[in-house]
Amino acid sequence: MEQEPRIGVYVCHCGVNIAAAVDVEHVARAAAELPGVVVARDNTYMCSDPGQALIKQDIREHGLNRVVVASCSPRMHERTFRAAAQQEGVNPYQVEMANIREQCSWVHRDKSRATEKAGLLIASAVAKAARLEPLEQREVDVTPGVVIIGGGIAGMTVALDVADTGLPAYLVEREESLGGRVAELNRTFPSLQPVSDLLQPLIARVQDHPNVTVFLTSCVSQVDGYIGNFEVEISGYGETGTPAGGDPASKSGTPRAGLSVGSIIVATGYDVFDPQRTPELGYRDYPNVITSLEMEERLIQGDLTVDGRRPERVAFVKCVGSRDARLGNPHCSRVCCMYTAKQARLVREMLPEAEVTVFYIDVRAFSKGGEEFYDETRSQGVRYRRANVSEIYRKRSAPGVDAGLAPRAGAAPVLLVAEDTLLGQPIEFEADLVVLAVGMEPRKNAGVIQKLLKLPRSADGFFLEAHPKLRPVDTAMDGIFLAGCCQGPKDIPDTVAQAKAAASSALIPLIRGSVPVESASAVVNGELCAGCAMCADVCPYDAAALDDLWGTSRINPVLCKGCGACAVTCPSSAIHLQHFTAEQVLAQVDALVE
Amino acid sequence: MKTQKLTEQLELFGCIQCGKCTGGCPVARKTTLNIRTLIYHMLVDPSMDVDAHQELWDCTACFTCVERCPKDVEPAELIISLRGELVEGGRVPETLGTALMGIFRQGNPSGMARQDRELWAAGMEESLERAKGLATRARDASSAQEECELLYFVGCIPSYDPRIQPVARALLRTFEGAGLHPGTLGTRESCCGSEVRRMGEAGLFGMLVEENGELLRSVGARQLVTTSPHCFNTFRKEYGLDGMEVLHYTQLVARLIDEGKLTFPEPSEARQEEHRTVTYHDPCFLGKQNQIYDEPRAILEAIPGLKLVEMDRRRERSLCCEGGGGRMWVEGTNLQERLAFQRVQEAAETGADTLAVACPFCLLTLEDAVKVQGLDEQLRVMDIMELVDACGAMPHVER
Amino acid sequence: MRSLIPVENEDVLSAIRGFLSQLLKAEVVDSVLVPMRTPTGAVTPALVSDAAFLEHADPLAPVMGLNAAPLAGRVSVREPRERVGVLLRPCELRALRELVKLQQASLDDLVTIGVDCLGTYDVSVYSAMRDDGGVDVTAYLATATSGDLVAAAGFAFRDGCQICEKPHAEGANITLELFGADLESGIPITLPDDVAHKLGLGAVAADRARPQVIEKVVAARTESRDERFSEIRERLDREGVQGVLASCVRCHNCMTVCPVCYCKTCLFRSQVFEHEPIQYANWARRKGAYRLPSDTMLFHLTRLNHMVLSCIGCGLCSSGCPADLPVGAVFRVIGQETQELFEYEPGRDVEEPLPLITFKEEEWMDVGEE
Amino acid sequence: MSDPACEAKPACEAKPACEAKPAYEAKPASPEPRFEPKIVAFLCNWCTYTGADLAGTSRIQYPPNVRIIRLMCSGSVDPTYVLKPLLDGADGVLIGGCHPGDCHYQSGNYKARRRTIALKEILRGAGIDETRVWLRWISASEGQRFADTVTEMTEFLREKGPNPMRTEWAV
Repeated sequence: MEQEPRIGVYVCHCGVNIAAAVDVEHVARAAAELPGVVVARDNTYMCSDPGQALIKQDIREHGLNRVVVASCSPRMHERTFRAAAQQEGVNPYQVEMANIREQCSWVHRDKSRATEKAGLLIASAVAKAARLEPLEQREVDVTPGVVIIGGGIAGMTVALDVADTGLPAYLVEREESLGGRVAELNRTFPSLQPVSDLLQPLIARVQDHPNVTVFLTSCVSQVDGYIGNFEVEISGYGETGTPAGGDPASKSGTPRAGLSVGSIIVATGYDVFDPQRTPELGYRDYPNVITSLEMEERLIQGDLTVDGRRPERVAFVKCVGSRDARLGNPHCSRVCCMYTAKQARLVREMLPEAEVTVFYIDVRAFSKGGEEFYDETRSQGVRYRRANVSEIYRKRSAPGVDAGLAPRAGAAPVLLVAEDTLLGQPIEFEADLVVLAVGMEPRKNAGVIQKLLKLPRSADGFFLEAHPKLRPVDTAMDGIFLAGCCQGPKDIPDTVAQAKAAASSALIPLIRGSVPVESASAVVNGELCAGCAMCADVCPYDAAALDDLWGTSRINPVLCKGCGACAVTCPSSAIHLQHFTAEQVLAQVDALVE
Repeated sequence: MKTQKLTEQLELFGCIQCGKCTGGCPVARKTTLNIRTLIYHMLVDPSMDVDAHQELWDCTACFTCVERCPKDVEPAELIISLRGELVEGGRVPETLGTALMGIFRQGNPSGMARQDRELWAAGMEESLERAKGLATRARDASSAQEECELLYFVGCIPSYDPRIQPVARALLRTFEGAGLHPGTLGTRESCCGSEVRRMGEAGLFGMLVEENGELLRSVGARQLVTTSPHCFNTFRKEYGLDGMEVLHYTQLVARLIDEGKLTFPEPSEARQEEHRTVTYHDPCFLGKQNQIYDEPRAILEAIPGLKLVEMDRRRERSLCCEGGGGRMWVEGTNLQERLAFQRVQEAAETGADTLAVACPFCLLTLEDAVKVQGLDEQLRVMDIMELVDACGAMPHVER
Repeated sequence: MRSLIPVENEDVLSAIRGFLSQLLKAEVVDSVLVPMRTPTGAVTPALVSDAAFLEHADPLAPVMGLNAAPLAGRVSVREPRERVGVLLRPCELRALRELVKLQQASLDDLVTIGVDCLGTYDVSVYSAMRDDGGVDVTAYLATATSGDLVAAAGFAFRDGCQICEKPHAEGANITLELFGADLESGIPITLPDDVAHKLGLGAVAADRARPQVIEKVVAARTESRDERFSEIRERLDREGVQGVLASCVRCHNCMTVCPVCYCKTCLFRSQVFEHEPIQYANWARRKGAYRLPSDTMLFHLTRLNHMVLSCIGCGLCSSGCPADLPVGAVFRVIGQETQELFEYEPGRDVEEPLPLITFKEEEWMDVGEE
Repeated sequence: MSDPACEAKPACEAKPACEAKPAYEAKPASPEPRFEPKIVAFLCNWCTYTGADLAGTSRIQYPPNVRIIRLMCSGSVDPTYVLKPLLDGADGVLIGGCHPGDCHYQSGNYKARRRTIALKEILRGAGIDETRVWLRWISASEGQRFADTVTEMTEFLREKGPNPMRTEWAV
């Protein structure tokens, strides 16, 4: 049982991510001197195939029985390295990681101190690794089914993909109908297809699908459990008589259903920027200054008149509420350039005599067919002027504007004050109708979902994906995935693509039928147990109980989630939490205090 | 010229050349000043001839560009720095040099004698002596009988300009009537330096910050109230007066009204004058730069018999009167068009008979414009403080 | 019911022996755990099932070499087949209640017999007293009547007893109430009605003197306690616990004799603290010098962590310490402060949950949010 | 304002011109070697450890004085884990867990709270500086709070000076 530790240490450069702040070669050399270390190396990318091959080769050639990888957070690649070691017969639980990227190189600029810290973190990992014991990977059965939060185009796409595999999909929508933001749009870009043509069949399929259960005017009010076995409570949304003490932002009412599912998809969408936060643009002061979403509604109605008159000069103002640090929205909303082009074109079609001008900072027409659509828009006579409109006002003040600032009737033209940066001249541009191309923001109540599901959010306030490139639909929480604009601004094709990706990721554990669970459960040493049963008192899962025959504690490994509360409570140290034993932790402490 | 250094220091690399700054710049529409192209020059052309840019003196430091920049660049700070280059080389317009020397020598831009700084309080000597005594006593803890809770910083223009002096008197009278007893610094008060900094004279500004800061702190007042939004702005943001609440008088008066400490008699009781229609001009240093929009309006609305009407350009879109940033002492490159002319026309169009302001500079520029535009029969310009004083329930009414 | 055990010929000890013997004969209990005198004069607890052996019983012997609560636990826990009477001092009763919470004892089949405690001597002192001519039991019992709990001339009670402010028996099934009693005319007793009936004891009016005498005893002891506490507190603040307990030889006696230290094998006697030789060398290098035996501070701090909330203040740890360290006083000082924090009084009530296995969601809401 | 030329005359007259820095600009700190405290941090896997990772992905800088040990739950921090480093000379111990109500294991942080309060009271009682032990609730989304906490703790311990236990051989 007791094996002499033979440890291999692998220090990753992560390109320059680590190497820029940590002297990687130096710490690798120092690691070679640590007790139990047989070989220590550094490599550009340990997670790459050659990096993993290096570990495998060393296991074979040096008879390693423990592996320490000093690289990114174990949350990122522990699985990768465990799998690599396992392929060569090393128990995956005898792999330990030193987090020298997220918790060292990315947060410290002083290279000598970051290097010193990295060395200590590696010594700590080596000390723990030397004491690691092999564990058996355990699995539990998965409850089939997926809860999808949000019934917009992303949520519906996920629901259908899940349901088409024959598994139950539960679609939770807070509004009275499905469709989300897309239902508020007129036509798509670049195809100019009526939105209803693509949305209505989708909604019908969702509603008719035998495997989809739709909860309208509902929200998720409680979530327990883990990947494979979540318990989700669905409650009414926005009902009167919301119980006191609940989070007012969630507006959750009476419980409607308790669901057991294997995965959860968050598809809660976005909020539209409210241009009352850019008061210089006069929105709500003038009835002929409207948002792009209000424009969509007018396009659906087919009525562009202002106070009964057909506008002769129509202006579009882009980047309203986007790319703007002072508003806390540094991001580009990604759709405004294209929907503005689309709206400008539709205005040209509906009002051929009108002059249509788009004021822009940059034109970003990157989606498939986007640049071509932009070309076509210009060729149809839409004028593009490079100017970020600074102010909108009316030249002649109508007498007697009340202090109440009520929007005035009448449709006197407004003046757009800007600098045409290509002319290098300040301009005052008169327009009869102004469309503010408002951007996307995180949902104001995203904090409710954040708290409920324990999801981190990025600096822009949108939900944070597990990895920006490699795990774009995963979250920090296993079994919870992101789809659509709740993760960041997207157009419809990107939203649907991400929704389909999220659906397939969510289906992996469901189709596999089981998920690996915490192998690191708590174990009782009956010899030491005095039978005080304090472990049973503190166990939140009723996993610990006194054995009737022996009077000593026993921990049911299936129920145990490995929190370690029992181990701390036991004064006899008769219980140890596997993989986090006192011996291992104190060895780490010793290495760190050195 | 140390362009590279300035570019880094002011973090101009964040600029995306969108033009929102120049687009919103009130003087860009009438002179060749284009702050966006100046930034662009700094980014791409290290050899700028500052002397060729006399339009730098046109900036009013209204800071609309700073408030609106989507990338947190502070365009006006570049103008201030470039003015600094000119100041360093001694190449400043003569009138401006005189103002700076006045501040250096006498502590005020008009270069009037320091000992005359108390003349504003003519007829209120008793109040002034009490106020000075309060501020002085508070400095000497051992003999302090009364604590100086509130310090009133009068400011240069209200101290010396005969048109503005009544505003300061009205302020002191109103506070005393409401049971507040502010202390003042008397002749020890010096220019706050707000415009000194904005004219590019960083050295003199630093000196003023040090001297005034020490003097202000020595009084130990908990609140500091100013007549001018310019003094208010610099004390609030550029002095580091920790532990002292810096207030513009409109904030304090609005608070007094709100707390019921300041009440007005119904117009019938007070005077038989006809009802007035008032429009309010937001000073840049109070509104755009400090987001104080509501307090002045709350005061006007509390005065019985006053009807407040709004101009189209108000609050965040208020038009600069062109009196800030040293422009009181420099004409600028376009003498013909004045923003104040436009502004008083806009005020007149509302049908108001009174244009209310809350800034000494605005009062002077707009009143001047009313006369030049021949609107003096129709429109009078008054400081909010004067309106409060005239309509207030004070025991003694001036004029 | 309150009653009186008759005393003949002023022989209180015989009266108690007789009472215990009656408990056996009337089959109130199947056996009795009681201090007994050995042929060589030592005093040790024994489990007695034959009443004849009770002639050796000596529950009034003023010596305490161990706390009998764990023994009561041993004979009661996990499906006992017999009803056992256990004669315990107040500190033993408190320890027993803590052990019940820790599932190391069960009250189900125990009949607890509490006896007011007049103060006890360390074994060595008691031995010396015996050599010196024996203990004057009459004088000793007289202190119960008056409430002036003084030790025999030239001798001192155990450290723990001197600062014990809870020497009066409370909450037992049967209580022998010595404080304030005129023992020569009978021993006041509180007992269940059915037991009294079986023993043929009738009700007797309450003894008026006991509450006042207890009050007097508690006041005097509290005063000495506070004095001692402030002395220890001052030392702890000045020297730290590492200074106060610097001479620890790590014999683990304090842990062995502690009635609530219930682990089968103490962690500090396990392999965890048998370090590799190289480890000692490393530590010596790190600090320049390394105290041996090692981990003494960790031992005491860990024992404080595990047990201080349950410390019932019998002071046997101090009695057992070969280095004469004030372990018990340290535990009591820190214990009082920590117990107050959780409004917990060890040994008060078996229904009171141990502070560290329970929690409230809404408590110390500011902690962790700074 | 160190240059006397600046104080003497306004720069618009003064020649040669001096480079005056406004007084409101902070002066750079002196480069004296500072005491660098060692902090051992026990972070729960689900909240604070992930929060520390988020500080990393967000590139929020904080002092490198903290060395992190990952545990599954703040409720599994054994008092020994705190005592051992303190007695061995670490300058501070940080315990990081999920905010009340957010524990991945339902109630681990509530237990940790009681346990830590008891431990700190015992340390205080034993004459050992308990202010070197910090318990903080930091969620997975509070990268900034984690960085701020480490910065604050480092400054606090720097102010306090080295743990006397570091050189106390008799402990």
